[in-house]
Amino acid sequence: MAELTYRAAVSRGIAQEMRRDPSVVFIGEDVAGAGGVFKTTAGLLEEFGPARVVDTPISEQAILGAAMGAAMTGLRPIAEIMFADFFAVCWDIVVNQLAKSRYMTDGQVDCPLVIRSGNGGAVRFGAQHSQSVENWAMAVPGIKIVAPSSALDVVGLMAAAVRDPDPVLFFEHKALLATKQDVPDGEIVDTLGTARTLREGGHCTIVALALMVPRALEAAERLAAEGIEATVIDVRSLMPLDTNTILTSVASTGRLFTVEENPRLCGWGAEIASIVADEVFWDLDGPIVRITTPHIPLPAAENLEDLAIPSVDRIVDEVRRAMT
Amino acid sequence: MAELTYRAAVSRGIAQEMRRDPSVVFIGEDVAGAGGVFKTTAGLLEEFGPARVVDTPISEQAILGAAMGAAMTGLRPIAEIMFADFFAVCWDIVVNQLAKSRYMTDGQVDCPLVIRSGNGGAVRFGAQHSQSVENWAMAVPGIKIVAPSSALDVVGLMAAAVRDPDPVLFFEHKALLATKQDVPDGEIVDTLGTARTLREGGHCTIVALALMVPRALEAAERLAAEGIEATVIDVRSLMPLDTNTILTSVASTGRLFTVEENPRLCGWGAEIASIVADEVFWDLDGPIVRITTPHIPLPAAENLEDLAIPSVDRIVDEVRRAMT
Amino acid sequence: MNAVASREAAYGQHPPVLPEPFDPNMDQAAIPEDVRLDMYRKQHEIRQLEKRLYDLFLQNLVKGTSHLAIGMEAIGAAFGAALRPDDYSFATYRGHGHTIARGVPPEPIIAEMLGRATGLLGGKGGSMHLTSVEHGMMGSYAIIGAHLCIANGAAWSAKLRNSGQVAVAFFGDGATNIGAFHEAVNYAAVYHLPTVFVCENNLYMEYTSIGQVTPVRNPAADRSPAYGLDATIVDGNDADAVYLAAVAAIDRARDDGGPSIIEAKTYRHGGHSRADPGTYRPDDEISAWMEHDPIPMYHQRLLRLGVGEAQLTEIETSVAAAIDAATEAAKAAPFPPAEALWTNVWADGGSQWRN
Amino acid sequence: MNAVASREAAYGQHPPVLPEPFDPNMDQAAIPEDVRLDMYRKQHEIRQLEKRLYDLFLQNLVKGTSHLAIGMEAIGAAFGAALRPDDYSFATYRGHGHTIARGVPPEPIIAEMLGRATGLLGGKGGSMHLTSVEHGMMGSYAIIGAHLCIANGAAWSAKLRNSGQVAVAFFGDGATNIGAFHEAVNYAAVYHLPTVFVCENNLYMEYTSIGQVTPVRNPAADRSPAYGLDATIVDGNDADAVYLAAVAAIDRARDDGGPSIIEAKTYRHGGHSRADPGTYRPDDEISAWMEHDPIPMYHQRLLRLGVGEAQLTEIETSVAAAIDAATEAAKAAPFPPAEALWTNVWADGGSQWRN
Ligand SMILES: Cc1ncc(C[n+]2csc(CCOP(=O)(O)OP(=O)(O)O)c2C)c(N)n1
Ligand SMILES: Cc1ncc(C[n+]2csc(CCOP(=O)(O)OP(=O)(O)O)c2C)c(N)n1
Ligand SMILES: [Mg+2]
Ligand SMILES: [Mg+2]
Repeated sequence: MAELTYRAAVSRGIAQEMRRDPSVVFIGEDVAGAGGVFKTTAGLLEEFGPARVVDTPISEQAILGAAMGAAMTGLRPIAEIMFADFFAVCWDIVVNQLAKSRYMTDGQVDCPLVIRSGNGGAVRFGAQHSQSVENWAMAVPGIKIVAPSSALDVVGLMAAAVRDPDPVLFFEHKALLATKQDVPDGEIVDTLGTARTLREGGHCTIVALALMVPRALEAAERLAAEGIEATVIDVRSLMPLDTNTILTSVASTGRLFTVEENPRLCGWGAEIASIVADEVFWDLDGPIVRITTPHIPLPAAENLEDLAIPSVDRIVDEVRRAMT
Repeated sequence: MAELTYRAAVSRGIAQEMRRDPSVVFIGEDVAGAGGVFKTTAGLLEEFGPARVVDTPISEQAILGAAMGAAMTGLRPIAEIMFADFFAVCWDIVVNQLAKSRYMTDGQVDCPLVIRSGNGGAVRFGAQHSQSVENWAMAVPGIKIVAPSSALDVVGLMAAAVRDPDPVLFFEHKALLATKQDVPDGEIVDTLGTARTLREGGHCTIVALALMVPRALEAAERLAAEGIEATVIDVRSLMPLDTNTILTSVASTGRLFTVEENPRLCGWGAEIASIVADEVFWDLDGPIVRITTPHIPLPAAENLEDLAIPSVDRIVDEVRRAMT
Repeated sequence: MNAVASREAAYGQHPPVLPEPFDPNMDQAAIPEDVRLDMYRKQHEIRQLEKRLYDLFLQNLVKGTSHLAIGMEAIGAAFGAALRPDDYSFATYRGHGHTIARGVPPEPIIAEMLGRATGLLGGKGGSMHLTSVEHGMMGSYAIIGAHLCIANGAAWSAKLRNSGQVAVAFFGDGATNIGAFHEAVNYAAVYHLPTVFVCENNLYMEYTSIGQVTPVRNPAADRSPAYGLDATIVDGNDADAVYLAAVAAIDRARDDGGPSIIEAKTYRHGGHSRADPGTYRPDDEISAWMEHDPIPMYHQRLLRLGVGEAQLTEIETSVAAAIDAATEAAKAAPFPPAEALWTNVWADGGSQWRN
Repeated sequence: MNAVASREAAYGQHPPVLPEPFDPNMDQAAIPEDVRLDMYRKQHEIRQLEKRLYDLFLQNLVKGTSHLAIGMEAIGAAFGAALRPDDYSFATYRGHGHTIARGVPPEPIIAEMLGRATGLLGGKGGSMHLTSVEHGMMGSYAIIGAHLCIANGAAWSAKLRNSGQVAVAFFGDGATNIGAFHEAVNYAAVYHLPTVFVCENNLYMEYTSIGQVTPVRNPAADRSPAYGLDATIVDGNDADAVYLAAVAAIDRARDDGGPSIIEAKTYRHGGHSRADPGTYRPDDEISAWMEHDPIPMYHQRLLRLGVGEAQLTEIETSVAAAIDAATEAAKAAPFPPAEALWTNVWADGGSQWRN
């Protein structure tokens, strides 16, 4: 048991899998010699050498294409897209190639790979380096998606992602990199497609992801002090989606709140809201409320960005308003 | 008044605007000499000449970049992305540049342009040439989105899109190109952000877009014969979204059905469902039901594709099942 | 290829590009007779298959779109003969020929075009995505550029696995203007990958002549200095010329000599796709290229080299018989069952996205 | 630039790249004294501004990231002097210098870095997106490649409007490996656009030496044949050399002579961004480039050309005073009001997405 940062958990998870399986290789921009611009991959080059840990040119399409072709032919690559915003320059490989090749070939093509990326805001990087794009991917059948909120989940879900036979997008939240957690020693392997209930409360269900998870938890504590007991669920995996955990909770609490960092429209919370409004409609005791970043690009100025992304205060206010 | 195909309506709408405003220019692959691979732009080169109607190399990023830079500096370009699936090779220009430049510069940058694209399936083109990607765009603040379902709307919304001072994505449905409609002579200018109620019925509200509109209408007629009277709304514009029309209707009928061609997750219908489940929750008399393509890539074989995309039969069945 | 300047008046930016005469020295090329006969057979297999697909389309049995390579058969045939069975091929939507050239039988190809359950892809992929991993045919890709990057991945994996395998990526002249082309060739050069980039320059990107939208005369070859690579330009309608270039590039790649670019000049006899009559092409350009047809030329060469007419006729007729049989079998096959809609999104065989 | 082979042993794939000596003939270049003094001032404006930004960052007043161009000032200064007021500049996230070089005053730049309401972008864009349309500074773009394509659009519009305007796009060595670079330069060549592509080759893409990930020695210049263009390579630390190349390329573009590529060799004194100490660079490479500093060199040249020390000191001190005043004003400015969050998503000034 040692205290681990979310940042260090990334390289621990990757190293765990690279030690286990020689077919795991890792490529990206400035990931080897420099250990990554977020220092999430420090030490991998030193341990696994330049054949398995590779610095690439600024060529995102070539990077993901190389990862895909290698995955089709016996390797299990991990590729880094430095900032999730950059998926826009290589989106074709993700949504048109990786996501569809198995189906189009009726199962002939395997793409066991992981694409890691620094996702999300609250770091004052401005509109082109702060987006939460997990819902871009959720709209496309054929790719799995995880977005861990803690160091422990980073290690375990990284292992699960690398071992999964399908392409997995692994979203690391930039604003969580410095957070710490006690993580057990030894091998850790988690399961994709499983949400985690972090807090039990009978009055309402709050569903959150990544950076929104600690904020939702803190909000729940404050709401409890006011007599509103919330269940808080960390979705963790958007594809596959653990609808059981969510539906069961909402069926018992009767109220659903989603806390989403993405700009509002077509966020993952919209999908969950629509599932709930269909499947447990008769259990609902009131409106479904989504707490999201407004539908605007993210501003750079600290005070403005803090107003944009759902804060603990805003979560508390919106839940209180809706529950009373 | 003359009968016009959806296909011919595209060039009519563009020509109407190019005659009115010399700053309107049009670029794309095989759009000039060949009149477009769908023949939607036939005759434009002949009327407006090679300076204003330009065939480009296969360089989608360069095409949209050129359109953006020209829009920033006094022109009103229309650019074609042949198949909407190809947005994935130039998505950066759309979501990170066009959508954000005005906000990031606090209003300094204007991008009055239109990007037209052949969207949707039911034409046996397979998974990489059949996607409905309007919801990819809906997830990104800063771009307007229209998807007409009729020849008349194509002309009027094209004019509105070209005259709009913001970037507009204009989705033309490939399976509607051959459909015909009587369209008045003379200038036609419609309004972005307005849905249209095509049928009034008191029992439920069916919201549809593009190819799903005629199918929803036919389904409504068949349901009427069974005693289920549906209001059918053509959303037409996803950004801005005419929530008034939708909320008012659902508040009175008490039931909402969305009919979406996109694979289910994070479709535009999910967003509408979440708005309805929040804002008119107390008016709902039953679950919100989304009728969508399953969350799979589209198969090429005719019989499989027909099973995938919502059909009139399926709409009738799902509404009947939910209403009785 | 010599642009006929005098025609500029008539054709503006778009003068006819006429083929060079076939190189007589190719008769003497040191290519074993069995290889030549194999390439002759493969060219016939490709052409007869594609002619059949066109007939089926006219009978409205082929839905959607399809892109034929009639006139371009020599390239696929030559690479089919030059590649090792475990090498990797990556093709575009114009990939029927490259698929059959790797040894895939015609029946599942025709069945796929007809949307049948027995199709190479169970009917789920269609004309633009022919793939047969067991034959090293790693896919046909319909969005321009991506597969060049993906081919690098197969080459990289072969290099790491020390398997000696090579990855070949076929693409068109028009594809050289897209960003992924630049990223892919550059990436292959940086890592010295065993990737062979083969440009099938048929002079047109869909309906637009390549010269109109490209600032260099040889869209692939003239880009090679940008990556520190040499390029080879060959007559893509002469199977022997393509074969020699293919063997050289494949051997180099196998010996860790890095990537190559080959630009093969060729021409499609028909339009870009089934929807296109190809009327934008000048008549004398079409007629000159029709005379520069790879198959009759190769037939003559084999006769010159002493192969008997009877043997060549036998090849031609046995291919015809095989295509006929394959067509009948494909037509008799059932359409995919409804359950097929739900299979093979994921490696577990299913399409479940929730519990 | 001469790669020092003997060092390969020590530095592996990453030998130090040392600067060529300044070209003594540049003293004789026919550049008016007022232009030279303007370039001297601009270089000081850029450096003193960026040093101030660095201090403010150390005081934790600048949030987020920032990319300084200290050591690279000559390029921005020379283009600032060579461009017509109505020409268009497109820069990267490393764009502070190019912004001030177009005449944007320092106060709104500093205020933007401090996230103030008086910032050039109202605090909404931040360090990586400096833009001042009224000064022809059409934006700083933080995702590599896009702005090269966008610059073509401004050039195309200028050409259609017969305005004689030129678009200049600045980018780094690392950017030459991305697809959008290929599409943009190719597109400009096809349409003969008045776009000037300026590669600021500072030898590194972030933390990786460009030689390690690029198959040609001159990442921009060696790509030019792929587009039928000639390229110019200049000492990017000699403002006069850059100025002469800039004027030549800009004049050509203005006279409908088409696009150009200029590769300017330079070096950043600091790391890639505020987070980076730049330790991956060999010491002798750093020290050699520190001695090849554009500003003292230019100071000496002006003295040789007879400009008085006093005049140069006056320029330096007046710039310092302006930066001080701007800093104080920026620090005193308010943070953006909450309402600013909701403005300027759309042309109507608002952010409404529904009725
Ligand atoms: C990214 C992308 N843009 C556009 C298209 C549409 N398209 C399909 S084939 C084609 C022409 C390709 O020309 P070329 O590369 O010469 O190949 P050919 O068809 O001649 O074999 C185009 C533009 C596409 N499939 N993908
Ligand atoms: C598409 C994309 N990929 C990666 C990055 C991350 N990134 C920012 S700057 C940089 C290095 C750029 O190097 P170069 O082009 O030489 O410019 P320099 O920073 O040296 O001025 C990288 C990789 C990015 N911003 N955009
Ligand atoms: Mg071609
Ligand atoms: Mg650099």
